[in-house]
Amino acid sequence: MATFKRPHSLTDITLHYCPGCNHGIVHRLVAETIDELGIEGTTVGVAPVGCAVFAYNYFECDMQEAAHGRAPAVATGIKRVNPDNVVFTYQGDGDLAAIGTAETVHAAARGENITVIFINNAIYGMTGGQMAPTTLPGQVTQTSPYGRDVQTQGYPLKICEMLSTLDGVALAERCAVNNIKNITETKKAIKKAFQNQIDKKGFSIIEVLSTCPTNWGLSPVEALKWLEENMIPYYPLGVYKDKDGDK
Amino acid sequence: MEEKVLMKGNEALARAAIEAGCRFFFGYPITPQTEVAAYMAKQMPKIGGTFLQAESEVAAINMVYGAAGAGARVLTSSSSPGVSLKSEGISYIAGSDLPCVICNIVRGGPGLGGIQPAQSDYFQATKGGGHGDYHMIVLAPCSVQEMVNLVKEAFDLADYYRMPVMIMGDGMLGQMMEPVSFGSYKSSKELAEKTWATTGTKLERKRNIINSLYITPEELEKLVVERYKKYDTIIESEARSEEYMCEDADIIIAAYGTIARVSKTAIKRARDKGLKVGLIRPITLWPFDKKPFEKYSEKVKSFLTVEMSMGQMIEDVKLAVSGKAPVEFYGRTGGMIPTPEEILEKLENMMGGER
Amino acid sequence: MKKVTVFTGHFGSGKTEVAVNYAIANKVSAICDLDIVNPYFRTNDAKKLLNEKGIKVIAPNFASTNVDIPSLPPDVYSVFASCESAILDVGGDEDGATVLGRYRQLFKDSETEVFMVVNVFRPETSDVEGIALMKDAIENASRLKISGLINNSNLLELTTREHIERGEELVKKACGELSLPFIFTSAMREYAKEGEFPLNKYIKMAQW
Amino acid sequence: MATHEIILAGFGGQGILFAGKLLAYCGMVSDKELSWLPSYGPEMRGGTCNCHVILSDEPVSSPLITKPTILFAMNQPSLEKFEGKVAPGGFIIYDSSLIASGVTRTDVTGVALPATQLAHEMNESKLANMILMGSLIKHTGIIDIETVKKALTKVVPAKKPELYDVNLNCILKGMEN
Repeated sequence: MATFKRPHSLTDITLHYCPGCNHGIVHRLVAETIDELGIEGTTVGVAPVGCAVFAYNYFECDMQEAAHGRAPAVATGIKRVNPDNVVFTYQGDGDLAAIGTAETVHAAARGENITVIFINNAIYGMTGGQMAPTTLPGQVTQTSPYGRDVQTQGYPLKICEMLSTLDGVALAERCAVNNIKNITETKKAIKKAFQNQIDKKGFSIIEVLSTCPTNWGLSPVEALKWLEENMIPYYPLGVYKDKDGDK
Repeated sequence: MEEKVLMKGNEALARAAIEAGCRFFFGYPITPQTEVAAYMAKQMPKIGGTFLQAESEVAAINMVYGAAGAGARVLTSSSSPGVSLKSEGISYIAGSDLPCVICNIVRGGPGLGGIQPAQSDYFQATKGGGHGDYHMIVLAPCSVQEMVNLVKEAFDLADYYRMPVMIMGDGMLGQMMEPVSFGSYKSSKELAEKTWATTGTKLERKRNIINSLYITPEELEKLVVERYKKYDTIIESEARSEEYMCEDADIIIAAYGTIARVSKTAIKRARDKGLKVGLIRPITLWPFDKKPFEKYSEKVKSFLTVEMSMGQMIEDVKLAVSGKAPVEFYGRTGGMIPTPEEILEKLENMMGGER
Repeated sequence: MKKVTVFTGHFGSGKTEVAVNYAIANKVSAICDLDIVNPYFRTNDAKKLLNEKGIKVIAPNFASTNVDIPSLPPDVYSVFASCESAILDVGGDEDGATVLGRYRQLFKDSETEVFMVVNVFRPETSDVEGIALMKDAIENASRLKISGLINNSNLLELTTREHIERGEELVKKACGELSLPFIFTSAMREYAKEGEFPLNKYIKMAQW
Repeated sequence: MATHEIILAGFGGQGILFAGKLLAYCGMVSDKELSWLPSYGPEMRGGTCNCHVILSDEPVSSPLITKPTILFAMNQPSLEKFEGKVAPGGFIIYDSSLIASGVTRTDVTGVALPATQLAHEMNESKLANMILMGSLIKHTGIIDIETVKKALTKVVPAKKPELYDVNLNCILKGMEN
């Protein structure tokens, strides 16, 4: 009989995330994947700068903390030294899609055989709710107090769409954890992204649309609704590239 | 006798790194150190090593951080503007106590400056560059042979003290050829196994975390203070310099790297004219070897610091001399190289001024 | 019915000092530091004292540490669930007030007062118009209505009675135009007159 | 051997660095102290190009030459730039096919050789540098031909051994003049 318990690859440390934040769910999915693939002893994770800066405390495997945006470069270094290790980065939208865009794009272009878990919540959480590269047009944040004006502040980056054009990318998939069905899909995607690495297929990125109730100023339930009504239409879920798959 | 080969400073640097067991090189092209990357690109694949041309210096140094964290001997090389970009990563490497070797084949600055040789990154290398309280060992070879020896030693120092070590040369040293032999260096240090590396736990040990973030100021202060105790040990045991004709000298020149050699030519000419001039050549720029300056500061009439900069090392010379003798300066900058004649003229002026 | 008192205002208005003093004077059961905007000068800095007075302090997970992550602990919900009376001290401006939005439903079951602390010597709230704009912005972000204004006008150690009175005059005028009750004038104990809310200095200007 | 401080100078593409390397290897194979310092950067491409070679019995101090004992000049600007810097009693050899003016100083020895013209006649238009080198060796005697032969095996790419004979022939040709 299946029992609900903490994945072995998740440490017994209470997560610091705000109630209603999706980081916790994604952490769990990553840890379950590591357990199920039996790779805890060979996995090395790279933590970002952002709300997930303490991710190194939560995964029961070797971890390195990276400077803001540099996780794919750090992961590249780790992976090149021990190619049989499974190396993943866990990054937010500011880290991956603003300050670390170059590292992300070039790790993808090199087909670096790593797994990238990308949390997109359309806002900077760590510094208290500023505009992110993924902030939606019109969205109010601390640094877009009149709503993101695309005339002056430009358009959001659609990372999966962008990276899907690169030959080095094995898998680019966008998911969400807003309901049970999507959580199941996300789990499958994350597992595939790790399996790809074991099979030496190249760069895999799973973008997970996530909520930030605290900085959005919404209750956790309202935040899920906001994500469904605003983020998913702008960032459609699905597989953008699967080198060896159906698409 | 050891077989000698004729090599450029940059090539010799690269080969020495490989001989020291470095199998990972991450870099980004910049003149005048391009031969290092070119050499690595050719040689690494042949020996199962990794050469990776990164998308930027920023990425390259972070690859170094990752690879060093994973336990490898790793090298990156660049020139001044590139080292500015790497400074962020160097601070993280220092803050995470990781070993690696960084080469700076210095060119003229600030900004894009120029590609001719310079020593104007002395402050950047020895006083900071990146943010926070940290140091790295900085080694300044003056010949291609010394480049080879110091590069090999740099990897041992880095591993032994778990910190970044910089090799600081200039465009002249990188581009010149001299005969070198490779077998002469032997490590005197016993190196511990890298049990802290992120190699995967294999379910045999507790997880390793490499990090430079600390939640409380008390915790951070404690770690930094401990790191400074290590720096004290390094200052005590690793500061090194060469003395040349100092015993009877009235004036002692302080110069490092290639300019120390130009100064030696000036000293020979000065001696031919009856001027008693000597040289102290710092080999480690950090830690700066104060002892010879202390030793001679009461014997000499004055010191002369010669640099390819507007005067950077002179501050350390003055601190070492501690007011016991005047310290004068002669320098050229922007890629200009002081000639022996210019240095000699300065020496004659100094002596003349006294008569 | 739970009683929840929220302190908002322009950053630098002194709302944290007022909130902490208010908590102690009114012997509330809990004070909640909800400042996710600025990691400095926060309620949590007075935690030891507040605890001694029997007041529970709830603060962001990394408040008063080296780390600036505005992550909120689940205990915040206890304010609405189990505390008799509580104070919420939020960050400055509408940016700081945004966080209140996530607790919106919970306020419905509480007797909630939302005070806006005003220091007329802060540039953005130096006239009635500025105060009105700040009020609107905070209400928008928090989705709560301001229920009264507090005059906390001061120039730190340069404060004189004249400053306090000039502030009171302006804040009262704003109250009139905005149809809001004037709650009180607060001032450091050495300046406070009868009928004003006297403040003790609990929030240190850090060690520096 | 005393100390020879040799500046080789010309246009990029004339084989100045190669000629310098040959001299450096001559020092290598005869166990001399030496240094080889090129001018580098933009001036390497198309413009003037020069290279400093020091051969000595003593360790080389400054690799940078300010008073050459020997100048090897393959174009007009090079002769103009360096003639005045040659140490009194020094030696200048230059390619008179490309340099019209000649050496004006009287306290140095000047030797003119139409190296480019000779190279054309031999159908080796790119090897004027080796012809001039042959002449330099003959007139200065700083190295002997056996040393040159040994050094040449080191500078000629291993993949193109046929170049050894071609280069050597040009050096020998230069030694006749």
